[in-house]
Amino acid sequence: MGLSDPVVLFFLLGFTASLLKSELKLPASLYETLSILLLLAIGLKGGVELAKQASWSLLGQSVAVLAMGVVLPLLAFPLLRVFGFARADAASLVAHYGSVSVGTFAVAVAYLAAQGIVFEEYLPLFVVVLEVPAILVGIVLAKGIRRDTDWKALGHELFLGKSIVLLIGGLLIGWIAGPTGVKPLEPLFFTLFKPLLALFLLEMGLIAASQLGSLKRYGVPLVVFATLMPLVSSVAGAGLGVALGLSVGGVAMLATLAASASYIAVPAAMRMAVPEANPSLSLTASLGITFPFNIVIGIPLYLQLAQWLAATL
Amino acid sequence: MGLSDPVVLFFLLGFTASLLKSELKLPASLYETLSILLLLAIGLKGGVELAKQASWSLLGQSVAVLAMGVVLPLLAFPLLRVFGFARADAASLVAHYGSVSVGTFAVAVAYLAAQGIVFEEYLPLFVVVLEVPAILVGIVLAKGIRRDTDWKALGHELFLGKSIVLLIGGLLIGWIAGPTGVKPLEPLFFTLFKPLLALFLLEMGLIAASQLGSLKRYGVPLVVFATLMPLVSSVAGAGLGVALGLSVGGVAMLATLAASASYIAVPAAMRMAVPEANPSLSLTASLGITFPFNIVIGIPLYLQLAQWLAATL
Amino acid sequence: MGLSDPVVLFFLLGFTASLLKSELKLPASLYETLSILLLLAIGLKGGVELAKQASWSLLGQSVAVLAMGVVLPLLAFPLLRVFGFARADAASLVAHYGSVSVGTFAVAVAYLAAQGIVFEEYLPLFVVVLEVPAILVGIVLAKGIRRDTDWKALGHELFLGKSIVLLIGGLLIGWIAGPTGVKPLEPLFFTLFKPLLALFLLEMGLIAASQLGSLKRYGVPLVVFATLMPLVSSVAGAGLGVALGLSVGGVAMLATLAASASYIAVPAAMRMAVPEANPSLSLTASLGITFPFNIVIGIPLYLQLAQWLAATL
Amino acid sequence: MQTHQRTLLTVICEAVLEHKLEQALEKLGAPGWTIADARGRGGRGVRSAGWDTEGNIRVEVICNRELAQNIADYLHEHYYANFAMVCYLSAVEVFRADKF
Amino acid sequence: MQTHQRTLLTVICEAVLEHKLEQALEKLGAPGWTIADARGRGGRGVRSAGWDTEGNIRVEVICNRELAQNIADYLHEHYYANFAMVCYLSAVEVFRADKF
Amino acid sequence: MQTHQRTLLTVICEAVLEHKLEQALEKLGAPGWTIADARGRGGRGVRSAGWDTEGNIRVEVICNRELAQNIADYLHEHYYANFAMVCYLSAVEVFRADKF
Ligand SMILES: Nc1ncnc2c1ncn2[C@@H]1O[C@H](COP(=O)(O)O)[C@@H](O)[C@H]1O
Ligand SMILES: Nc1ncnc2c1ncn2[C@@H]1O[C@H](COP(=O)(O)O)[C@@H](O)[C@H]1O
Ligand SMILES: Nc1ncnc2c1ncn2[C@@H]1O[C@H](COP(=O)(O)O)[C@@H](O)[C@H]1O
Ligand code: NA
Ligand code: NA
Ligand code: NA
Repeated sequence: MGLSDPVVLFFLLGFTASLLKSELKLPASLYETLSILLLLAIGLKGGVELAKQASWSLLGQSVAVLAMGVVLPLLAFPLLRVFGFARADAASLVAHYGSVSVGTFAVAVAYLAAQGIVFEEYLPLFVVVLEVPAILVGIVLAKGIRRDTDWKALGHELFLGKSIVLLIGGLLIGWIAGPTGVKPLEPLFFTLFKPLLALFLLEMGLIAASQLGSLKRYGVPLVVFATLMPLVSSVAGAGLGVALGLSVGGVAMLATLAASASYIAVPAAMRMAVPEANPSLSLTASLGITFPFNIVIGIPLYLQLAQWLAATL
Repeated sequence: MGLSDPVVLFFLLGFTASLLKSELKLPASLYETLSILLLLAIGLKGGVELAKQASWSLLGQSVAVLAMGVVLPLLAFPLLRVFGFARADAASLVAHYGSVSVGTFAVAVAYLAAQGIVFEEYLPLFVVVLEVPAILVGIVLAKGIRRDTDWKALGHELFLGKSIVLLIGGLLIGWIAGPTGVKPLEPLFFTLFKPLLALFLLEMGLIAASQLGSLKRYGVPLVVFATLMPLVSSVAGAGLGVALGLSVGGVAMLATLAASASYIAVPAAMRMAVPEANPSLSLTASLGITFPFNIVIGIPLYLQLAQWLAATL
Repeated sequence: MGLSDPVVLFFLLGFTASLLKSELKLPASLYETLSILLLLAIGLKGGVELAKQASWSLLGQSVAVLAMGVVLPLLAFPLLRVFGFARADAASLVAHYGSVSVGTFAVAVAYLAAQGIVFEEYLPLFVVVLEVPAILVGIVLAKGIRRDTDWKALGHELFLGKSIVLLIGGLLIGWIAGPTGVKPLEPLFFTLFKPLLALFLLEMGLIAASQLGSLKRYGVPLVVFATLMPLVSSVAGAGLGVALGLSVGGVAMLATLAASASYIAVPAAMRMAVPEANPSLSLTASLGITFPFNIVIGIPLYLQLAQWLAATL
Repeated sequence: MQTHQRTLLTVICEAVLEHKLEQALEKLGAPGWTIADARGRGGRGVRSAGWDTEGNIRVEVICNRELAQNIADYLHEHYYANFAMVCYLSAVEVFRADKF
Repeated sequence: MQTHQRTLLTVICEAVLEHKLEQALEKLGAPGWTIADARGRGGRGVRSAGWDTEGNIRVEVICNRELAQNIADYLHEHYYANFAMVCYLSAVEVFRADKF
Repeated sequence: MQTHQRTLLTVICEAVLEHKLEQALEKLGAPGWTIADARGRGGRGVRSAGWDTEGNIRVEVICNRELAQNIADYLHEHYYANFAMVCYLSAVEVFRADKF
């Protein structure tokens, strides 16, 4: 279990403090700073790896991962409609779950490192690849391919949003500067990665618990969706990982990516593109349920799944 | 003298800049971030130690320290009344001085480290123990045990305030994760402890000097109290330390804790619980006089006291 | 070329993101924090060196550097007037260019370190020396030595502004604490110097590009000035460096200092002292053109100049 | 769209009161409120927002005249003696009568 | 100095609308505007500014009565259904008639 | 509680003027003031608060009509030519006549 890892403990501290209505609060700019640093760190790490081994096979893998980011939301949407969610709300939910959570990815990185399990270092590339497609799927599901959608503004929103720019920017910098160029940056982006992640999770705990307030408004169907969807997606992710020939660590990471739900890029994009969707519904699910679930229970589970697959196949 | 230690120099830089009316200002969120990091660092350090040696004797020591936190304000209160302070103001003042200043504790940690003097690593526990009791004493002194005090709200305020949650949270995380679990967090919380403390003291210098403006309004009695009280308390703290069988470093630390006056948790709590007390009076004393006094003169003095006691007894 | 150094890449990332109208934004307090850390780091480094080798010859060098800070603006002013700039605008521009940019200095520090080229460690002293004189020259050029200038308020503004206080404060702390005293501060101020600089440049890129919007309003003369002035100044700086007997690295640094234009201290001072000058004009020049020019093209050029001078003379 | 007369109550007070004020507004039936951070100077000295508990907040409540009076009375009674605080009323026109 | 009657339109809405609002104000011909960050509670729940997209902004536009009405109508039509938003008008006196 | 008519002077201007403004308000006898950070656009361009000296402040002074006029006149005379600045007046009701 990951429960005794200090980063998870920081999350639980924030979560508990918020449930107890403590007045503990992190300055908004600290949270922003931490998320900028995590995004850059993940991008840089991936970029350094690309500098070592960019290849056609990697491009092929990326296309396959991208396809997963399109297919999963398409499958989940009709199910949500059956469960009675409004069209816009269902579309918004699947956009959140088809995309990824960088925070969850970072916790998985720290978890595997603590377990001494390596994974393909280029996996941050897949974070980038998975970020956007589900949002597009969600918008089309909500509105159809309508003429009155301002696709230009939307494309701008999607590809020039904060997280994508930092991830891709970090990737490119890591790629161009290469391992030796990035070396002097390591004290901040690599050595301090875990403690900064711990602080980030403290804030995430505070926020996640504050989302629970709206939980009873949405009831059981949302809780079911927010715990089943990551489990199902993780199996899809793990399957794809095995099919792509990833290592055990790589399979666990791809399962985690698939299981994670966005709470930064997607909410902002959907708010503008599909304003009739209830933003609080998706955020409650992804931030209030799925994020804690993945951090505390999911990630260790996905690793076991990967190990079991490796042992079985 | 500690005067040439760089953290003290940072304090003096801020103090001087503020006296000269420089426009130097640290962003509010930096100050908040630094205080969060210091609180967590101190908590973590204590928690790791608890993981190694939690014991019944430690519990006994904690009770003794707690008793000191109750007795000192009770003794100081009548004295202040004699000096002409209003009931509410006197009560608020003794609450500030019976509680502790985490910033002062951190400077003492850095000072002893620079001198190569060790102390019982579980001392952060006493920071936690001393934080709250004096506030309760202060409230009772101000209002009596009145029916209209909302003790529930008050308890909430006291035990779920920012500093207590971070200190106890850090303690618990350190305790659960243990020395190896906390290791990856060290680059932030331990390696950067002193430079972050230096920045923190830069801001404290700016704030402390800005409190001096209201000094002439309150005059000599306040200055006398704010320098004598820490001296007297330090002797009590040192005495208790010797009685508990602490090392020289431990005695110096307990003397420092006793001598220090709160300027974060207590002002906020007293503002709500005893609003008729003048908040500026207590803050001028604890932040404008006692904090600089302890940082620059007190801590080296308390160490000498501890060394003298060790040599004498 | 410095183009593949990661800190320059961070600058280009910010610059590009801003040109593409990405919504990437760093929290204002992060930028403030970073500039505080850079100023302190540069001051501390210089101060530690002063502790080792303060001397009369150093004082003589400082006076010569100060003279350069007075003479360069005086020479540039009539030229700008000929080119049709209003009196106040021309005065404000030369004040910006006669003073220095700490960000540019920091990039040069990182660039020389990456090239393995050493320089006289006391060069931060010249940053301090060059900061103020050009502002005074600019004010006198704008207003004459008029009776109604509030020189007292002005002196206060100049010598107690944020950057000067942090630079001088850092210098003094480094000087007093000396190499061993400063050692525990190194993890923040020295080890993290380059990654923090990278973040700082990310923000500078965002800001620099946002200045370009006003470029077309001011047209070609401003662009010409903002690229020629640093080149001419760098030759003057390099010449002085050679005359003072500095090493190749020292000559390159002094050339960089001469070539750099202030965008922090001077804008603030000129806004109050010469409010009739258009603040956007100077900022567009120094921040939108000269800063990127120096970072990307200038610094490598100034090093080559220094190497060529060393080989030739 | 047609407009309707309402009263805007503005309260400027110590930031430390934010939570209590919200509870009071809820209790007294305010239809909503808006809060922003501020600093200032008044009869009770400079409040520079430079230090934790030292800032002000500026609270706005749009409601009917009577409720605005009630809230102001309540605040004066409970907080005016011990806290830095200023209240004032002004006339505004809103677009949805049912909302305020 | 002489004063002139104008109308002050105040809009309190989700921070995420800032950019769109500015575009609308520009399009509709507002002579200027002022924006500040805020938080609050209204018919559409608490907006605590604690999380990225969760804050409010408070926008002020000084202009003539007709334009203020136009802007308010435009905002109601485009955003009121799906976004937390409140608009109100008040009477102000300005010093430069040509500026507003 | 009874209310009394006063004037609210609101000034929106460059943040760099804060200190000077406070000195002027003190000199002219303002009974108090409230300041908040803001951003905006006006005749002198966009002021986005993205860069050090680039933000606005929003200053409010409650006082009698005459003093409000005086302050506005003073500000126009001293700062209007060279700084981004807007002033306006509105009518408010206060609760303590002696305070303002
Ligand atoms: N005349 C005034 N005009 C505007 N704001 C005021 C005025 N007087 C007081 N304030 C604000 O109200 C707060 C509390 O006022 P006081 O209780 O008088 O100290 C001050 O810190 C100011 O922010
Ligand atoms: N009666 C009110 N008085 C002041 N502000 C309000 C009021 N009602 C709503 N607001 C503000 O307008 C925002 C949006 O309101 P709503 O659309 O009703 O949720 C809220 O978050 C508040 O900041
Ligand atoms: N019509 C207006 N309505 C509201 N605020 C305005 C208006 N015009 C200007 N402002 C504000 O006043 C500041 C200075 O205005 P200006 O001097 O016209 O550039 C702007 O940056 C805005 O924040
Ligand atoms: Na996913
Ligand atoms: Na104490
Ligand atoms: Na220069």
